[in-house]
Amino acid sequence: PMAMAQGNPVPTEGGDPNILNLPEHTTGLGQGVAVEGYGKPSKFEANLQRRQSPGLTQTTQASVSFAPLQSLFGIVTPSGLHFERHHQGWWDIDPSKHRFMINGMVKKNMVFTMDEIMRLPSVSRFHFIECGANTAVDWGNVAVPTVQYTHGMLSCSEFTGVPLITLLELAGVDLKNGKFVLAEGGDGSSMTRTIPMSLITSGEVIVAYGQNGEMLRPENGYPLRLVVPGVQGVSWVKYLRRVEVGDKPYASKDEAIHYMDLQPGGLHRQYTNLQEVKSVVTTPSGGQVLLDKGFYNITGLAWSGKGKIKRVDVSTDGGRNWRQARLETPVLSKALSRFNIDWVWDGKPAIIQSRAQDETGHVQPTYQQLRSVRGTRSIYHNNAIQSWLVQENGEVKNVQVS
Amino acid sequence: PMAMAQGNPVPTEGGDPNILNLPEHTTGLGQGVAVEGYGKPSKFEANLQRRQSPGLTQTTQASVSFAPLQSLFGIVTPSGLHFERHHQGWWDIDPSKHRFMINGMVKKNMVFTMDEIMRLPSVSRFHFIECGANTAVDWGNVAVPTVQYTHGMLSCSEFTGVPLITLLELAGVDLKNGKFVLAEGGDGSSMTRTIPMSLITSGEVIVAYGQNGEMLRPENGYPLRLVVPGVQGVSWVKYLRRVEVGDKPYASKDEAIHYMDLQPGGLHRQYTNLQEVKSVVTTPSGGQVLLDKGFYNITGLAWSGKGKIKRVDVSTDGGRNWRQARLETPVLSKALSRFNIDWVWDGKPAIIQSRAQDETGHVQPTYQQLRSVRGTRSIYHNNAIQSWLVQENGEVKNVQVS
Amino acid sequence: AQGNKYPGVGRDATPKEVAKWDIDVRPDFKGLPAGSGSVAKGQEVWESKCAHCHGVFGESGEVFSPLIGGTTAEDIKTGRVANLNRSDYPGRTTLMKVATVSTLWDYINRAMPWTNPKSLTTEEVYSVTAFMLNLANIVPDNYVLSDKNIAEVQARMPNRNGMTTAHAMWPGNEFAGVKKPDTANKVCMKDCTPEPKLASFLPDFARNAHGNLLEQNRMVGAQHGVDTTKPEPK
Amino acid sequence: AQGNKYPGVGRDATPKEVAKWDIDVRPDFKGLPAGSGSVAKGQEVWESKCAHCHGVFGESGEVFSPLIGGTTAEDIKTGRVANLNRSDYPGRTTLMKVATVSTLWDYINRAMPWTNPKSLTTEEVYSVTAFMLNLANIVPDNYVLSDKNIAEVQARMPNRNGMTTAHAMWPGNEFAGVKKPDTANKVCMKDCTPEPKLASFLPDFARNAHGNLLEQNRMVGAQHGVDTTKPEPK
Ligand code: HEC
Ligand code: HEC
Ligand SMILES: [Ca+2]
Ligand SMILES: [Ca+2]
Ligand SMILES: [Ca+2]
Ligand SMILES: [Ca+2]
Ligand SMILES: [Ca+2]
Ligand SMILES: [Ca+2]
Ligand SMILES: [Co+2]
Ligand SMILES: [Co+2]
Repeated sequence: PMAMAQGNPVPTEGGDPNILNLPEHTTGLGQGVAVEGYGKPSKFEANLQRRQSPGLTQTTQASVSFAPLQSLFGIVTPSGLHFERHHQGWWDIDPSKHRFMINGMVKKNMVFTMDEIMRLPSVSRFHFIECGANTAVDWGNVAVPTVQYTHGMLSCSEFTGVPLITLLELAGVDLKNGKFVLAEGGDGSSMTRTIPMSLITSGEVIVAYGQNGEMLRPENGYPLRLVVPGVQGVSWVKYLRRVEVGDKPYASKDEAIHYMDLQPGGLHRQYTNLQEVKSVVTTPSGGQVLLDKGFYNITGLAWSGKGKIKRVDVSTDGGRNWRQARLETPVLSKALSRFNIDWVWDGKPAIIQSRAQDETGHVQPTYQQLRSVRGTRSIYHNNAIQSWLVQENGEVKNVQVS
Repeated sequence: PMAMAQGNPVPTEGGDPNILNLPEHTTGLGQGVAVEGYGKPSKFEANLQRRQSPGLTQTTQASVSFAPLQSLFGIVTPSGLHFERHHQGWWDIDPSKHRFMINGMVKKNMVFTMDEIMRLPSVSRFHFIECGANTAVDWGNVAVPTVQYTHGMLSCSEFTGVPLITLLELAGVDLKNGKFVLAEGGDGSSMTRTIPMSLITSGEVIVAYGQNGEMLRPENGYPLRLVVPGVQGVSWVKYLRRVEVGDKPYASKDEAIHYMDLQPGGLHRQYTNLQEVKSVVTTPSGGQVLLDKGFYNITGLAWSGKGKIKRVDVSTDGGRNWRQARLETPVLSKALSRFNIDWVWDGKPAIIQSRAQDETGHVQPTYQQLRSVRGTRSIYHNNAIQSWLVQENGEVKNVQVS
Repeated sequence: AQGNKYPGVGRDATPKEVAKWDIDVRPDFKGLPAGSGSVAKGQEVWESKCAHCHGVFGESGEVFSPLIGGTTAEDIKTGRVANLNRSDYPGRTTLMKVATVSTLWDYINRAMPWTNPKSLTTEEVYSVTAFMLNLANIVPDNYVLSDKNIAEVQARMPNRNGMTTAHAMWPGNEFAGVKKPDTANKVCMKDCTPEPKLASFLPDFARNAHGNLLEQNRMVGAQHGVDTTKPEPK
Repeated sequence: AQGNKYPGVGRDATPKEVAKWDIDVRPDFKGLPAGSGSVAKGQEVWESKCAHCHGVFGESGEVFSPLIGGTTAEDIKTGRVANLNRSDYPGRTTLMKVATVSTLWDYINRAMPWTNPKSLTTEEVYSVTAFMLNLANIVPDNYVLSDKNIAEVQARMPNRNGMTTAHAMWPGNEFAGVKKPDTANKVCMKDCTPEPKLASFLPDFARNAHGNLLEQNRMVGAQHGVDTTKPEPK
């Protein structure tokens, strides 16, 4: 099984040719600065792409592409690999022509240019965004092979923008009666979602233009999107053109037909917006192969829509015994946290799991626990503990245990 | 002077045509997911480029390109806009052929593949990197117009890799006698720099492969570079091929001919590696124009090679009076911190400055204070307070005050 | 009042501007423009502008999941779609799920036809909505839907009683939800479960269904991607 | 000893491998290979492989700053380059700054010629180093530099006493540096200075010297870039 063992054998001929024969880059002159005014990854990184899951949707514009979590590090998602979810396709909008409107239960309806929004007091914060349908395909059974397809509707960025409450106060918002805010996009779908006023007054909801130091990417809502920390991605309305303050929720298409949770008995839970505590091991993970026995660093991501991650435990025996993982700093509220833990693989089958706990004390559930309340026919908000089987031949597979 | 006032006039014809005439992106179908497997910025962001400073160097391969700080947000530098500094050009190295060697005062000299390094316990941390020559051109007098050219040899990323001490311990390092580590690159210059063992044993120095979630960019040392938090960029050896443990410093070309600080009297300070506390306002900044009186958010960056930023104060009257700015979270050790502060511009001339203090209590100096010790002929380590003059016509200029 | 805090930033919206963009329709029909449309007219709209994607009877799954089907006369009485409780029922149509007729009106008005959103007249939206309701046997063939009678239609929506906000997953305090999360796993560290058994995994024939996984992992790293074009080495 | 902690990771380097990569030369000449080279041979190397970039006398500033010049016989005696203390002296050559001859040997050996690094033989490195030292009058025309006599040369380096580590900017405790930073600015908040005067700014003719700054700022934002192709509006 170890036929593919790692390429660092003790040399027989006096040494590794990669050392003894100096490569071109050691004996020549390289390329100049600003050859790429905006640089790109190495050509050897071409395997890292966001990808569609075959057969998941019938069109590409009402669809999703998944981030390659199996090959990512730390907590920042490279903007070029940020997952995508569009309902009516994406656009590259001229920001000088984009307008933002506030209306409804405010003293005065208002209009802003991008220039003006960018003059207001801004905040910069790291937050994860996860589609409510992330890990949906595995609600019932194992359906896809890799963490890209099981958990890849997940990304984390540093967002910069203006707290929505700043803009609402500028318009003279009626905080006594205004309990729900409708956010509306400027694309074809003009995505609409209801946002709780209590989350807005906390200052957490941001009208964002910046992402990872630069502007939002077109696929992620350039030039303006709502950032609703802890809440499923569909509420992070892209190409944001308008917010309306009201006294009742709006039951828009994506909160009255989708993004609802079907419970045993046939009732739907509506307005299930929160992304509860969750984690996943990203390496080793499904579709990978360990080339050798010996030492490995198990690493993964943990997050919670309710605040900071408090701890992550890792099991290599399918959940019988657990060890506490190291959390990388910073551990931020409603952001991804990166965990690492040592592991020596003895070459025998192993089932790797991670289990996160957030600062509210909530512990990520097993599939059994989750299904005992919500059944198996829900689509959204699957935050169950993920299992990866490491086989004797080194191959890692997506499995569920009982 | 306000002829160029901002484009949001109260409409006379019933409304803004950008609102009344629905744009194509509101009435059509957009592009599909994964059209770009690896996405890029909006075409409207083309002005953001890393750039050379005209006349600064005679070649492009022993040169520098500057990051466009005037248009960036938060603390993460987009990897495509990370500043560049090459001594013999950059390369895109095949990572499967790259090797890392440890020799010198260790029990056994060792060789590692990338596969193997990536199996070891890893850490992910945000750190700034600043070239020791950043702001060099302004040591004597104002020489360049914008913050891109004054401060743009500065970037901040989340780095992932293995603490160097882990690797050295694996090789059985002699910590009693080994006081200096030579780091050596694999490019044509095979850049060599002496690293203090005391910084390595602190666990802070990282043999890094990850940058902002993906691999290092070729321009930044793909597939392996040293990360030496708080220390000038030249020590962050790119294309890292070897470290050697020794009992004496190495006086390599870039620590015995350059990156030394010429003091009044003609003596050079050697091994001046630390980047001391520094800050700069990024907007408004030189080369920009304010289009209108009224409210503005002054924003900028602060950092220190000695730890966390404790506070940042901002003056709009050339340093007479100061107000404390808000620091965005997270505030991390040896990373950039983003600050923001409110300002209402009354249309009169104003001189904007920022002044940072780090957790050791050290306060960023004025030009007068710095020059009174180090004179005006040093090249490196200019951390003086920067002044931007906002003129009545709205133009912002790089100035120095007395 | 707060205007002075940020001088120079923003301006009042004009009534025309608000009218142009404020198109949302709420469950209580706030925002619904006056107007009407018949099932017959709706059929014309449907067949010329909708049917090629959604099917003549709203049954097509070729472009998106089916809109119509799975609801019964009994459901219209109870306001609960019985098929949602059948785990063997294949798929869930739009009409099985939606509780609020406003949702249909609002969404068709803002987003359909998919390639040409916001192109329908108010009458067309009323009528095509009426036609869809007719396909689902909620309104009769000769119905004319309008802002006057839409509340009556709401009272016949098959799944109108099918929603609950009694859960812990609304991130605010606006609904009388519950506070306690659904699950209460414990931080157990030792001998937490019996020997685990594999309950679900991908069948062998799906090995390469997502493309060659070797090409979906970095070429270096602690683990490489599995070459799924080859059978698994035993 | 620690090897067991990370089984399977890394292997011993072979002597050949270490020899190939361990090329650094320290100020105490640790790492310097045995060998020698004459000034005369060095001149040949210089003129065929170096002079077109650095100039026949190492004086060229066309590709990089000049290597040779600015040092005197007096400096060789004192070990301090006097011109470094003259603020009117134009530029600082390599030989004015470098204190350690090992630095030259090491760097030429690893990185020069620039387009063809690591192509020189050990003899070529000795000889071209000798030639450069001769250009700077540190060694006589008939000198043969070798691992045996290089310490004597070190004792004649013009700026050998020109370095200090007595500063607070080494981020470790390996040198007997100082702890206190150079400056001690205070967090003063009110009336800290007299009215500031402008002491330095860019001259008008440099307005467009870095290109049009309008095109170097985002097209939207609180501030836009100044159009530097036009004269400043008064
Ligand atoms: C070119 C294809 C196309 C045409 C034409 C089209 N639709 Fe759609 N329709 C879609 C797609 C795709 C979606 C799903 C969009 C999404 O995922 O947000 C959809 C969604 C819907 C929905 C919401 C269904 C749900 O469960 O979310 C309704 C209602 C609807 N269409 C009605 C109509 C009507 C009425 C027309 C004609 C006036 C029409 N459609 C024309 C493609 C089309
Ligand atoms: C094609 C141009 C070119 C050739 C040929 C060349 N050099 Fe250089 N040399 C450079 C450049 C450019 C630098 C600066 C590199 C840097 O910035 O790190 C340099 C730097 C140096 C330095 C260090 C100077 C300093 O102050 O940092 C020395 C010494 C040197 N060269 C010697 C030589 C010798 C000896 C040869 C021939 C054997 C040679 N060079 C051939 C371009 C050249
Ligand atoms: Ca979503
Ligand atoms: Ca540098
Ligand atoms: Ca204005
Ligand atoms: Ca409305
Ligand atoms: Ca091995
Ligand atoms: Ca050595
Ligand atoms: Co490999
Ligand atoms: Co503008």
